Amino acid sequence: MTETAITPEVVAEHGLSEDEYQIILDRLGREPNLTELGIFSVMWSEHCSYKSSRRHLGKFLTSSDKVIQGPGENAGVIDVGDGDAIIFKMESHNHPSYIEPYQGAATGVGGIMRDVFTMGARPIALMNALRFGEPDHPKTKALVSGVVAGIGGYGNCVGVPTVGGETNFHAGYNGNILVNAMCVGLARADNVFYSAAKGVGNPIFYVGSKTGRDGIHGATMASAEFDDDSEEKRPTVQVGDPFTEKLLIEACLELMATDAIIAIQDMGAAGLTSSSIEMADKGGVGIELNLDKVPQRETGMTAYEMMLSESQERMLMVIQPGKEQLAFDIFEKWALDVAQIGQTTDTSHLVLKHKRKTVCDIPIAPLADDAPNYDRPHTPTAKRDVLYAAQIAQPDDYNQALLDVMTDPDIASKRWVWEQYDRHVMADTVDSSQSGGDAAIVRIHSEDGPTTKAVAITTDCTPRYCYADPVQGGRQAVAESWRNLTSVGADPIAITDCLNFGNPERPEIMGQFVGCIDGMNEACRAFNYPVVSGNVSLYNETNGVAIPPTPAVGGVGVIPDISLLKNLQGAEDGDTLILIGETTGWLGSSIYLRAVESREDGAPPPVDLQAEKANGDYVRKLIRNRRVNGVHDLSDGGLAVAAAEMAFASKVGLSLKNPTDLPAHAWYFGEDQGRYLISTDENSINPILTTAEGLGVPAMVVGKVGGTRLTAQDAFDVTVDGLRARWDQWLPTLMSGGTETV
Amino acid sequence: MQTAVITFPASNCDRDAAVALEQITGRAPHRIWHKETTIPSDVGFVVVPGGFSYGDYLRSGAIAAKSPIIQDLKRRSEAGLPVLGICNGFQILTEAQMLPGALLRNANQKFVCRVTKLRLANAQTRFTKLYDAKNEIDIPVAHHDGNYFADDETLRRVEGNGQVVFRYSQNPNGSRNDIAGIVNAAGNVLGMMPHPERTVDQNHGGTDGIALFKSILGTL
Amino acid sequence: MTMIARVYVGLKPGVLDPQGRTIAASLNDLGFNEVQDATQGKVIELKLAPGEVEATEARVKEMCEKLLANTVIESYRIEIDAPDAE
Amino acid sequence: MTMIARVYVGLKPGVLDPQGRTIAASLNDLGFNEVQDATQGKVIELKLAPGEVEATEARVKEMCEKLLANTVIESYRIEIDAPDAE
Ligand SMILES: Nc1ncnc2c1ncn2[C@@H]1O[C@H](COP(=O)(O)OP(=O)(O)O)[C@@H](O)[C@H]1O
Ligand SMILES: [Mg+2]
Repeated sequence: MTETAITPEVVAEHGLSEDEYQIILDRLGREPNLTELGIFSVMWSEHCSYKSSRRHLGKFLTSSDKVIQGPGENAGVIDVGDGDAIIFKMESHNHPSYIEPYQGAATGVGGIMRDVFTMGARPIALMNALRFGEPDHPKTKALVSGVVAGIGGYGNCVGVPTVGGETNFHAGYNGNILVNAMCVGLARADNVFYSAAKGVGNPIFYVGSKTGRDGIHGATMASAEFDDDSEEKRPTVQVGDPFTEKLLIEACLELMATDAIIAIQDMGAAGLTSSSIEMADKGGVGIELNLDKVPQRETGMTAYEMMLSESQERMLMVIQPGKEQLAFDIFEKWALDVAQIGQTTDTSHLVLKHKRKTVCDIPIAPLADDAPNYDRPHTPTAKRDVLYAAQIAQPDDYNQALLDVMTDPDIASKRWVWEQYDRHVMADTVDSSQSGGDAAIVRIHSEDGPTTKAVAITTDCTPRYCYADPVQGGRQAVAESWRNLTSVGADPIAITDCLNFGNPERPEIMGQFVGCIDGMNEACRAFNYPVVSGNVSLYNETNGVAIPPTPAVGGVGVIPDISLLKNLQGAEDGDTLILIGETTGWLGSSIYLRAVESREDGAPPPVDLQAEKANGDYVRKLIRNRRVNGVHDLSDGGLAVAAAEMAFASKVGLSLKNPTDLPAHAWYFGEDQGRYLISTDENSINPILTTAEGLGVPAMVVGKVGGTRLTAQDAFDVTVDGLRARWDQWLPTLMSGGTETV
Repeated sequence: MQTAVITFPASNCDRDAAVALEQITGRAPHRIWHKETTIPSDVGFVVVPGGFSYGDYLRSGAIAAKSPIIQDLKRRSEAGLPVLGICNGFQILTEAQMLPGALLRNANQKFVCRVTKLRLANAQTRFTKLYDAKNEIDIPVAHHDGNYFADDETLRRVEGNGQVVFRYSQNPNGSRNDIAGIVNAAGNVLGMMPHPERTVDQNHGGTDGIALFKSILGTL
Repeated sequence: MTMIARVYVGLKPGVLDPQGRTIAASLNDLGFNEVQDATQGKVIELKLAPGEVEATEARVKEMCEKLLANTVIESYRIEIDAPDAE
Repeated sequence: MTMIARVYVGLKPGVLDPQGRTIAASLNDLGFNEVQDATQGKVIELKLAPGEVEATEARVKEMCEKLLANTVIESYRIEIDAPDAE
């Protein structure tokens, strides 16, 4: 390839500012060549350097007595006892999924799984948090079907159950959908693998798919002059190969059972560049690679292309000298491309050889140390007025109001989505989307067989709250995940997050970002519920219109004994319903307001973290003491929706009453936080109420279980089956225009 | 009673099958790698597990059906060795022509993971005799290509011989005659799309699969 | 008398084709060592109401852009059999 | 100089073709009412070590019988591009 002159245009096309380029010149003491410039540009990109978000992420609580590894590695690691560790992370694949929904979503799932098994864990569960535009937006249907098929197509093939998630629809995502995937893996606590390269002269192995010209940044491509035919040089969309991923998992876990691996790192964004530099930087060593050895899918690939390629299903590892053959044998058994492409050095430089020429020789430290770290201006979001129930007229037809809420796009059943996901493979799924449950539950199945413990997993975020008030919305996202884990009797342990926002160079967007982080962090500290991994996705906007702030939270908890498990399926005929938590009838920013009044205004419900914790700890205690039959937390749509979901899942009827003087719409549909609906038998009622009183936890009897109808005093009265059918058919009807068999 | 589970590249229900077999027989099954050429002689029952062997590339089960181990499995099954093909295993057995017909893409084109109610079309087989013919059983399906097809004449023969073992009460994939599982004419090879190995534990999908394993293992 | 349109859809050059790769590898395993590479594409055959060839071709092109091909990663080629051509 | 073999694999008549049916229906939904029917098949393109045409064709036929087509439901057609034919 003819050496490209590094003109200001080329620098700009690589997304580097003049100041950033000046730092490069100072550190190198010379002009970089195109390959070196490309390497700096990806390492200093928002995606790799977190230059807009780093200083704010630093505020998070990231440790507790259960945290083995917090943020900074490929995924977070927590101790779940008995020598087992759970490793998990969530990541976005928003833009690729908008361009090519199937492959974008599929490769998102593949990427997050690699982050987890890179650390020595067998992936045991997948979750997905999806945000689409308005249901009737011309693009929405195709995006939904492509994204869902892609997530299923990848996870189903690899054989990891997709057990839960969330799906929202809102005009704010018309031009920027969000596809956030989470993976949870199981490892032995004493056999976790890290990315820090060690030693000098240790062999570096490349394993997995061959390198092609996948996903090399369009603008940078355009800036480079090539001699070969340029048609071939078009940046290509990454295509996922779940078959190779599955082989990669089995091969890596097989090698990890030996002592052959010193360090290992998946090749994610900016593939070979970020993986080799992270390994070197963390280990304080240098790395020399011979690019001629890199398995290549296409002819005439340049050093620039190989270093920037984002071809999927590839891993980089430092192998224990003397163990090379063992590694080769295992990877060849699994029919994977494998090559020794270099070794660690003591130069603390990244040196690349290609066609007998040195094409890159740069010190590694500056790539990390000098990476930009901006304190972008941020203006706090203006507070909204509180909207009081009295200001909102009651509906003339409560049955219709209930129906409008139950068929709201965010409330309606997502069966159409999760039936395309294998939820049972690995045979450890205790509960999944199937029940509509608050958290998915997956048994811990360690090397010596199934245990009686389980992990509970949930993803949560209420973007309309975050938009109305980032701080309260941030608190709420963390609080709801903690509540969902609590609702199945789990001890919440830690979270991962995926922070999806607009353009951070706009102070109001940066204000949303900072506000959400502050709110999330307050909740994490209140619950001793640290952040152990995460991902930031910025610039989610089109023509200056940003998405609603969407800090998706992935929570993980542990259920010490599956036999103690409870969820919303347990309500029994004759049970009494008790509501835990205080109800003020908060309708601002509620689903009711949107579905019935077509309004989205009003301050969102505040989250009282102390009350949230007290109520949740009490509910968990009741579950552990076998005091309750059914439990469900209250979130979107309030008491009415929680009751309906419990009725559906438990296959029972429910009758609710309003023991307060709140107007019916506020009582049944208000979205006050920190609340749970529990069903219990006669003789537990008084013990539950009196203990609650002692603890200062609000608790009151709000109805009974029985019959076949869902009735509410002074409000609605419908058959459970009729309501279920409408709730169940909303999405199939949208997607197929017709009714699908259940 | 020694059992075995075959593993192909990207089989992914092999461990599930092994766990179920160990739970029921009290003995860990042999794990057989697809490159091996013979089924150990002490093996009395083989499961060809579910998954996405070779990524379902070309046709589900097609590439696995050509593996050395399947050629030996074919010989052994012709000599009477009982074999259970689950999901991708069923696809492999039809591709290997150990069972009649073929499994096409689901009629609605979508992967479906759903707990299906099954009717026992034949409760007399070696795989079903412990079931009560009157009862429906709940077993989950999870597949993209479960749409059973056989030409009219083959279908007549299969139905005539009572080779249809399970039928869906609500057909999730468009399969002919609601067929969910069939045996070969000799009755020692069963292929089914639903996953009985996922229903051997109350906490994990129920227990309706246990009788299937006990039926076949009991007759050995 | 109907018209037949045949649409050939394949991955664009440079796009990973895991399926093709796997097919080639298994053919080699089966002893067909002459196979150096394989790619897999689709042929969609459409039965169409009779029409004039250019117009039909234009319509089929529209079908490809709208549904039959994923032009982000796939390219396509159209063949029309006019009735008389049969 | 390599040889190219193109293998066209389609469902036999009488085998229901869910893909084809869906394609026809969706095209009609999109307003392409001239579409009366659609079928979907595969094209597998093989890059082969150069050889003499008849012999190559025989080998490819063997590949189809052994792997590329499931003759229970599918039929196939083979095309060979001899180098000179290019
Ligand atoms: N994209 C998805 N994938 C899998 N399951 C989903 C998805 N979207 C929603 N679900 C399931 O639907 C049910 C309801 O979701 P949601 O209303 O978000 O629950 P909650 O309000 O308790 O967080 C949950 O069981 C959830 O796992
Ligand atoms: Mg909930």
